[in-house]
Amino acid sequence: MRYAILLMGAPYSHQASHSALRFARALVARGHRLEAVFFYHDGVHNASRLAAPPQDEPHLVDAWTALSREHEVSLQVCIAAALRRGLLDEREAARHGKEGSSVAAPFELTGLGQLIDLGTRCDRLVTFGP
Amino acid sequence: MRYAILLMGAPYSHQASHSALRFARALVARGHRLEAVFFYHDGVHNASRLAAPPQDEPHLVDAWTALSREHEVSLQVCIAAALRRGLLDEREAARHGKEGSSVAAPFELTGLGQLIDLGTRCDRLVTFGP
Amino acid sequence: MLLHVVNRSPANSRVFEQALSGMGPDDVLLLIEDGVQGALPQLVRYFAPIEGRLFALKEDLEARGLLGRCAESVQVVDVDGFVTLTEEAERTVSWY
Amino acid sequence: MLLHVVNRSPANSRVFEQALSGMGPDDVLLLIEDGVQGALPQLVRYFAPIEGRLFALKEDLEARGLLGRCAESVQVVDVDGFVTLTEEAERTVSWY
Amino acid sequence: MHEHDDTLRDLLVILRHAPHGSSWLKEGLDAALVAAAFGQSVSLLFMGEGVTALMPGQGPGPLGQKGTAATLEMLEMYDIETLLVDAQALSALGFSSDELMLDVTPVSAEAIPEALSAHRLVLTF
Amino acid sequence: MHEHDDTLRDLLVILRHAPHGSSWLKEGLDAALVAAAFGQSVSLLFMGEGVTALMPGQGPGPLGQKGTAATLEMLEMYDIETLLVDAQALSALGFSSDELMLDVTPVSAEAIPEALSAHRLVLTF
Repeated sequence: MRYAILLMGAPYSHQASHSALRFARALVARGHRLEAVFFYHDGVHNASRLAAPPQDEPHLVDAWTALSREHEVSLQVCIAAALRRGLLDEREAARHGKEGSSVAAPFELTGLGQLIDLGTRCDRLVTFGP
Repeated sequence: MRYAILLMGAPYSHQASHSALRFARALVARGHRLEAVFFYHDGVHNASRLAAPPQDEPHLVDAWTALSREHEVSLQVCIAAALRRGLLDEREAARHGKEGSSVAAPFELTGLGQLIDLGTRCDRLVTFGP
Repeated sequence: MLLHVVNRSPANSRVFEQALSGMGPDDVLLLIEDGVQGALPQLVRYFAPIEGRLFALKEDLEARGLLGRCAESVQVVDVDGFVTLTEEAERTVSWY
Repeated sequence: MLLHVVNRSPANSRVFEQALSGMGPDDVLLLIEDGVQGALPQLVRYFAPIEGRLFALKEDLEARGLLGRCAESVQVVDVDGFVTLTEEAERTVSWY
Repeated sequence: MHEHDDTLRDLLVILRHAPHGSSWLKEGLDAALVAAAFGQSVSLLFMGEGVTALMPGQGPGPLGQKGTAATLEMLEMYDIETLLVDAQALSALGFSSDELMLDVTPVSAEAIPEALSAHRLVLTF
Repeated sequence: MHEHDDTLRDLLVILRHAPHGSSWLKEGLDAALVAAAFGQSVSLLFMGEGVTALMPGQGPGPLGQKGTAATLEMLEMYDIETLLVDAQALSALGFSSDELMLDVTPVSAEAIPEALSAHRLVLTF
């Protein structure tokens, strides 16, 4: 089946990100296709390339990146939720006159329409909240 | 009296930041001294210089900066809570091999010891949680 | 006397129970943010054990269209009154 | 059949009430994260209306030292079982 | 494959949070508006504290922010007309449906599962 | 000025969250450890779901992260020996204090306000 995940919990504050990653790994291992993870509400912080967790804790950004690379999972970040929370790619940083950016590939800033589209295209959408 | 505020809610997700700012303004207007605001848990996101809220919404980073300047309020961000959440100043960015930084003056990364010190030195500590 | 602050509604959360169990006989409780719902006549019964010692923040009631709907037993204070409560209380404990 | 997922403990939160009120007669409920506390014999009574349709996630029970302590009426599934439940259910609704 | 049962509506957005206290209500409404703008049939279900979103006479937040009342008034423009309200939550707060700022349909506890089953996608906020 | 009543202990940290589900427990414990390292007299009070922090036999989290059980075992090294547990929360979960991983003092509902009054600073997590 084709799955999508909606993640709304902040990493390092709630278990939501851990649960979503564990679920994602399990579903691809069972032969399903994970089309995308959509990050909304505080879930957008999962996309921060600046996160520097202690060495003995899981590095969530790296874990998402590996998942995306290994299984061609698109990582879509709600742009409206992201901008107000300080998650910018280079284009948005330039547009808002900020130096530097906090979101890097494979995460991509996108609109809420993508979430609706995923909900329509995929067989299953599973939400992980904080 | 000498006050300190402990803020643990994320901006743009919970009212905690708004409540804390309103309370801060009211207490200095009544002649009290606000020594510091300490940002912990998701409250550290209040220090993000990259936040780009829509024009018709309050800009919380600017509001904290103005409060700090007008009333000499120290803005202290728990470094351990900040690093894992992607809030870095230039020194920490260099130390962790990240390009760019997300925390700028007047916010300063500091240890939890500062919170304990504020709790001891100030007459009142008021917490705003999410 | 301690000031306790609750920012969640008793309709959704059990945090108010923790606040109540932490309150001594002279302590007072202030409802702020979504917590101001607790000042509604239908919900104020959860705070029966501290009748006369329950406050709600005026600005947060107003923003939610609830200012005229509080139970009579609730004392409405504005943010200056909030500051006064923190002055009077030896310390403030927040339940969120 | 819908799958409902709850990640908060009935000891602190009233979210489980919302989940229960959203459940049809064939729907099932999976407890994950802090929600697995609801599988304890003292708390499982909150889920009496859906007896036989209550699941709890094994890995989250284990991490909390609760695996051997579940009520007998609760069906323990691992994360593969979680995926299976989402396959079987027409859709999944999360309550957090 | 996804079942395309024509008797199903597209999206149910469940709103369980009060205005001003958090961004949940606003972010849930945004999702509903976007889906409607894409031509989907969208229903809203207000549950728990979410019913307070419908109180008349709401004002701006502590720093002057708008809140969500203005967004609710735009729902009709987006053809979002199915507004369900958990009758039990409403009476728990002491409100009646005719004093709310919009025309809503109170639903009994038994009808809530039906609402969930009648939509292809359910999002909770 | 701050009253420096010598009968007061310095800090009470109230822990109200379960392990693994969020960072609240860890961040509360970190505050307690830092205060103790600064020479302050620190007490902990486990309330609500926070009492599950004391369950024996906890394991790592979903991605292998440590959890908080190891931190709790270090409390004694930091001279944090006053561990209070809300007796009512404990019995609501069906646990007895003697099956917990540390020696704790169950406190009745009436004694909790006393604990709050007996400390110069109270932090809730």
